[in-house]
Amino acid sequence: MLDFIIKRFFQVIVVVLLALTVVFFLIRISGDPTTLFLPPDAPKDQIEEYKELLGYNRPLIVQYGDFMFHAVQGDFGESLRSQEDALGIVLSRIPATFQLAISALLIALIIAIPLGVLSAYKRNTVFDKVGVALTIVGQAIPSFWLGLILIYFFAAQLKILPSGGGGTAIHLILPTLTLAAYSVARFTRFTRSAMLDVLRKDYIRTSKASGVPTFRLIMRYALRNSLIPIITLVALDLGVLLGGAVITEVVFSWPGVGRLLMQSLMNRDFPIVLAGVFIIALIYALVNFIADVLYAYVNPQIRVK
Amino acid sequence: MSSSLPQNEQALENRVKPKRKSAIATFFSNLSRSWTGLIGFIIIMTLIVISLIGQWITPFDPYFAEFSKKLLPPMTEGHLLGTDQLGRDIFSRIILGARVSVIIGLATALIAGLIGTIIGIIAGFFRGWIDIILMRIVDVTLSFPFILLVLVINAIIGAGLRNIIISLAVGGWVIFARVIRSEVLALREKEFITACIATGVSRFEILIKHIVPNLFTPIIILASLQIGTYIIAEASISFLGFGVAPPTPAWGNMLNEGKDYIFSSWWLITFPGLAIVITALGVNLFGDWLRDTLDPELKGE
Amino acid sequence: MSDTILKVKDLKIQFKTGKKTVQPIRGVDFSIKKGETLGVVGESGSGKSVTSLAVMGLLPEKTSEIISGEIVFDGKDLTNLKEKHFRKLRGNDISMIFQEPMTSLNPVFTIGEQLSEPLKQHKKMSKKEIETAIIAVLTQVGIPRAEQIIHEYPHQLSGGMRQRVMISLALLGQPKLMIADEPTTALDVTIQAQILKLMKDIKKQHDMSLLLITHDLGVVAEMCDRVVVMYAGEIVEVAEVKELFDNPLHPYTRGLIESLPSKNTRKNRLYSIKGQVPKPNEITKGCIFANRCPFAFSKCFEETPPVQHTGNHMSKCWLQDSNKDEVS
Amino acid sequence: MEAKTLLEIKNLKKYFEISQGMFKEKINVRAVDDISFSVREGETFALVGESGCGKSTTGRTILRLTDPTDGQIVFKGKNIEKLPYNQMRALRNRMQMVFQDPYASLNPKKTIRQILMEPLRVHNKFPREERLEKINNMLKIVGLSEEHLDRYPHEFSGGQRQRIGIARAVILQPDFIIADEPVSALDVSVQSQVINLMLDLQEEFGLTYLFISHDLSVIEHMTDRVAVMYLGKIVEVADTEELFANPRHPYTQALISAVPISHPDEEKERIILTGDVPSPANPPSGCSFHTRCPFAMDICRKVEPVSKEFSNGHKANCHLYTDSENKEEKEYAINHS
Repeated sequence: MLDFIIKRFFQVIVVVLLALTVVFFLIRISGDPTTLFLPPDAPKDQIEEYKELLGYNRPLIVQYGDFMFHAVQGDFGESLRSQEDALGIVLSRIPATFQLAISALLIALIIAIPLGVLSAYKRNTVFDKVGVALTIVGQAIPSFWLGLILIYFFAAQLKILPSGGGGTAIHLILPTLTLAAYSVARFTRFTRSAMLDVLRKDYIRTSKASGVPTFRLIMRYALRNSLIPIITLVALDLGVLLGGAVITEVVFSWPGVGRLLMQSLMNRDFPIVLAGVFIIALIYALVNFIADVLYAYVNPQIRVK
Repeated sequence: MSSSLPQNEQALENRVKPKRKSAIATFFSNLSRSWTGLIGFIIIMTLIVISLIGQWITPFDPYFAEFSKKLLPPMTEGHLLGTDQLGRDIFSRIILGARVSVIIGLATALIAGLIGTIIGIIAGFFRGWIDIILMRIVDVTLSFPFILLVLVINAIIGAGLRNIIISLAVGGWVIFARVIRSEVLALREKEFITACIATGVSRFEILIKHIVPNLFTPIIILASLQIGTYIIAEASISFLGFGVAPPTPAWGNMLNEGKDYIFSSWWLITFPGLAIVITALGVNLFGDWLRDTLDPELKGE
Repeated sequence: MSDTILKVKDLKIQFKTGKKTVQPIRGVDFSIKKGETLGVVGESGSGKSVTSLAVMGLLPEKTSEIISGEIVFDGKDLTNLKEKHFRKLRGNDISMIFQEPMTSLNPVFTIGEQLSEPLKQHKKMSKKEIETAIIAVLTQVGIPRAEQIIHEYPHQLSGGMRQRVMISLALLGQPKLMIADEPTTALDVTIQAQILKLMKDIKKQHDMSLLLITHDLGVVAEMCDRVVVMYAGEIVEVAEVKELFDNPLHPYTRGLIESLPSKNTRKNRLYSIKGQVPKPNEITKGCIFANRCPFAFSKCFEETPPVQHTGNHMSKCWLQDSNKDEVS
Repeated sequence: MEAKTLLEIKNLKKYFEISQGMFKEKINVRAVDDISFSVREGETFALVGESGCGKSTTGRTILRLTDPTDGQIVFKGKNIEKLPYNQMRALRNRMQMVFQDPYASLNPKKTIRQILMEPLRVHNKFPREERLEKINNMLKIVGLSEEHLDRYPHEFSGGQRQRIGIARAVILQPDFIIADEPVSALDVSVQSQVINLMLDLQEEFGLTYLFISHDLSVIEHMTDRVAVMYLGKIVEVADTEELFANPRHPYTQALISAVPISHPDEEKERIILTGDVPSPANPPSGCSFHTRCPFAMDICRKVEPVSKEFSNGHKANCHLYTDSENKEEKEYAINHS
C-alpha cells in the first residue's frame, strides 16, 4: 500500500512538471513576451534592452531551465501588471475557489448518490423514468447558461439573492447551485447505472440466496461495490468541476483562481497564468491521487495482497 | 467421408434462418424502437439542415444592426425572438449560429478522432518506448481540466473558428488515444488475433484487416458522445470572450453580449442558451442510443 | 406424501426480452423426498438452472414470470409467496450453491461478514455466537485456519476454497433442502473429487435433501439417488439412478449415456447425438427432440408425446406409448 | 518400425515476468519449466493436467504464439524456437491450431468465407479460382454447407463454430495440429460430434495431433500417448493404454482416480488429494508435488526427482522409483497403487 502511494506521488510530480513545461513552451512559441510590456511603436534598441533585462535574449533552453529552477521553488516571477509575486496572488485566491468547488461537490454527492440508488432500486417506475430524463437534460445544460438563468430569476426577478461578488454565504448559493447542477445530473445517472450493474452480479444473487432483504442488500452490499466505480468517476469529473468553477466564477464575479486566470489570460499576464496552471495542475493531480488511494482503500483486491 | 450433420438439422437451420436486412434498414428499424434515439436523430438532422441552408432561411439579415429597434421583446415587429442590443434579429442569428456549432462539433470530432485514433493504434499495437512516450503525453494532457486546457490554448493562439477547432482538438484527441489504445490492447489479446498469427497472417495485415475494423464501433460511439462536449466547450469559451469572435454569430458569444442586459431583456440570454441545450441534448441522446445499440456491453457508462 | 420436501407441478416460466417472449420452462414436474439427492441433468438451454432459480424465488423480477404451476416446499406453495416471506426461507430452509465460486462471493466484504448474513437474518444470535458458528462450519467443510479466513477477502482464496466457503454459507441455516447448481463445473478434477466427497459427507451428517444440477453424467452416477433428465425446457425422463443407467427409455438419455467415451471402443467414432440443442425460439410442435432423434417417426413431428409411467420410471416419448403400432 | 519423429521438444521453458509494482521485485512465473517430449508422425499425443499446469502455454509456445524462454523446438528436423516472425509465418501452413473457445477465436466481423479464405490467401495455396471450391469441400467435410459461406460467426452455435475453427486449421492441409481443449467449451451432446470429426480428419488427412485437455475420459478415448503435467513440469509419459492401466506417478494415480464413475454400480478407490495446487510463481522445493502427495518422503522435499523409464517409453519422475533408501515406504506406495 505504501509503495503504491509513493509511486503515485512520483507520478503527480512528473505530471505537474510536464504540464508546466508544455505551457511554458506554448507561451514562448505564441509570441515574444517583451512586446507585451512595451508600446507597439517602441524602438528596437529599447526592445533589446528589455530583453536583456528580463533575460529573454538567452537561448530558449536556458530560459526554460531558469524558469523551471525557480518554478519548483515556487517562484514564477512577478505579475506584469501589479508587480506582486505571481504565486502569491494565485494562492490568495485559492480559498475562494475551494469554497465554491467543495460546497458544489458536497451538494452534488449528497443529492446524487441517494437519488441514483433510489432510481436503481425503483428501476422502471415513473420515479426512475422522470429521474433519468432529468439527468439527461441536466447534462445538456451548460453551467454558464444555468448561472445566467439563476441570476435572472433570483437576482433580477425575485431580488432575493445577489447576482455576483463574494464573501458571504448568501453569495455562495447561486454559484454553488450552478456548479453542482451538472455533477448532480452526471453522478445520479452514473450511480444508477453502477448500482444496476452491481445488482446483476453473481454475488448479489448469493446474498439474496442467504435471505438478505432488498433494502439491506442495496444499502450494505451493493452500495459498497458501486462506490468503487463512483469514486473513479468523481475523481475524473473533478476536472470538469474545476473547469466549470472557472466559468462559474466569471459569471458570478467570484474572486477565485478561475476568474484570476481568465483576467490574466485576457491581459496576457503570463507569470500569473503559469502560476495558475501550476496550481490547478497540482490540485487536480493531488485530488486524483487522493481518489486513487481512496479507491484502493475501498477495493480490497488492491489493498490486501 | 460422411457429414456429421444430418439433414433434419439442415431443415431446422433453414427454418430459423434470419432474414437479412440492409445496414440502413437495420439502422432505422432500431432507431424507430427507441424514442430517445429518434428524438436525438431528428434534432441532429434538423441542425445539419439548418446549418446547410441557414443563410437562405433567416427572416432578417443576422448582421444588420438597427439601433432604433434594439432590445425588442419577442414577437414584436416580426421579430420572433426579439432583437439584441444592436437591434439585430435574434432568431436569424440563432439560425446562423447553428452552423458554427455544427462545424465545430463535427470538425473537432473528425480531427481529434483521427489524430487520437492513429496515436492510440500506434501506442497499442507497437507498445514499447513509443507507447510509453505517447501515454505520458496523454497523462499530462489529461492532468488538466479539459475546458481550462482549451481555454488557455485558445487564449494563447487567438480567437477565430479555425483556432477554436485547433484548441478543442489539442485538448480532445487524448480521450480517443486512450480509449483506442486500450481497445487495441484488448483486441491484441483476443483469441481470434492469436488465431491469425497461428494462420500465418502478417503483422501489418492483422492490424489493417483484423484490428482496425473492430475499432470502428468504439470510435463512432466515442465521437458521437464527444461532439456534445465540444459544442458546449466552444459555447463556454465564446461566452468568456475567446473562441468565436463577434460579429460572427455563435450561441456562446451571443450569450456573452447578452449577459449585460440580463436585468432588462431576458430574451437575449434565454434563446441562444436554449439552442445550446437542445443541441447538446440531441447529440447526447443520439450518442447514448448509438452506444446502447452498437455495444450492449457498454450500456450505461 | 409427507416425506416429500419439494414438489414441482406443471411449472411454466416465461421470459420477456424487449417485445419478444420465450418460454424456457414448459411444464416441469418432479419431486424430492426428504433425505434424497435428486439430480437434474441437462445441457445449456435445457432450463435446469432456471428451474432451480424458480425454486429459490430468484428469477429476475421484471423480466420473468411463472405463468402456471406450483412449487410446493414443505407443504407451502412458493409461486405466490410474497418476497417478505420467501426471504425467511432463503438461506434458512432452502439454500443454494452456485457454479462460479470466483464471482459468487462479494469481493469487498470479508468471508466472515458474508457468512454472518444468513445467521443475522434468520437466527437470533449474538456476535460471539455467530462467529463460533461460522468457524465451526468452516472447519466442517475442511477449511484450514478458519479463525483467520473469516477476516480475509474472497480474492485471497483459491477456487476450491471459495466453493467450500459457498457450501458453508449454504449450510449455516441448516436447510432442509440444498440446491447445488453445477457446483464443480468450474473446478479441476482433483478439486471436484474433494468437493463431491465433501457434499456427500455433509448431506449424510445434516439429513437434508439435495437438488444437484449438472451436465455431467459422471457426477450424477456418483452422487444421486434419482435423476431428472431435462431437454429444451421439458423433462424427458425421470428414474432411479441405476435404472436410468441400465435402462434409459428416452432416446436423448440413451444418446447421452452412449456417447460417454468410456462406453465406446477406444479410438473408434463415438456414438453421438446429431444436431444441437434448439434455442427456445426454434421450438415447434411435436416432440422437442424429434429433429435430433434417430428413432423419430411422423407422429413425433406432429404431436407432443404424453408422459409414460413404468413403475417409478417416467419418460416422455412416443416409443414408450403403450398404444403405439410397431415402429423402429 | 518406430514412426518418424515430427516434433521434438527439448528442455522447453517459458517464464512469465509479472510486475508487482515499482518497488517490489518482479516475480517469475514458471508456466513451463524444463519439459521435453517428442511427437511421432501420425499419432495423437496428449498433454493432460489441471488448470495452471502449463499445458496450454506449452502448446502456444510450440507454435511460437508466445516466445520460449529457453529450450529447443524441433519441427521436422528444423529448430524453430528462434525463427523470426516472418520466417515462422511461412512454416505455419504445416502446423495449425484449434482453440478452446469457439466464440472468441473467430473474428466477429468476418464472414465464414473470409475466415476460411484467409489462410489460403496468406499461404498462396491452390490457384485462385479453385480456392472457393476447396472451401466448399472443407465445409462439407466438417458438416456445414455452401449456404453458410456468407454468414457471420454469431449466427452459429458453439459446435458449429468449433467446426469452422477446425476447418480453418485443416484447410491448409497441415501435418500437425495443436488442439487446445477443443471440446471443453461445448455441450455434452455436441462434444462427441466434434471428437468424431477430429478422428475422421486424422484418418483422411494423416494428421498428427497434439491434444491438450483436462478431460481424462476424452484423452483415454482418442489419444496414443499421454504426458501428464503438474506445475509446469511433465511428471509422467506413457502410451495411453499403459498410463490408464498402470499409472506410476502418485499425481497421475490421483488424477485418474478422481474421474467420476460412469455407472452408479462402479466402485472406485479414490485417492483424494488434499489442498490446492501451489502457485507456479512460488513452486515447492524438491518434487513440486510433495505438498499434496500422499506418499511424500523426506527426499521429496529436497531433491527434484529425475525421470525413470519403466518400459517401452513409460517414464515417470518420482522418488518412489529411484534407487535410494526408504524401501518400506516405497513398497507400500507401489503396492497401494
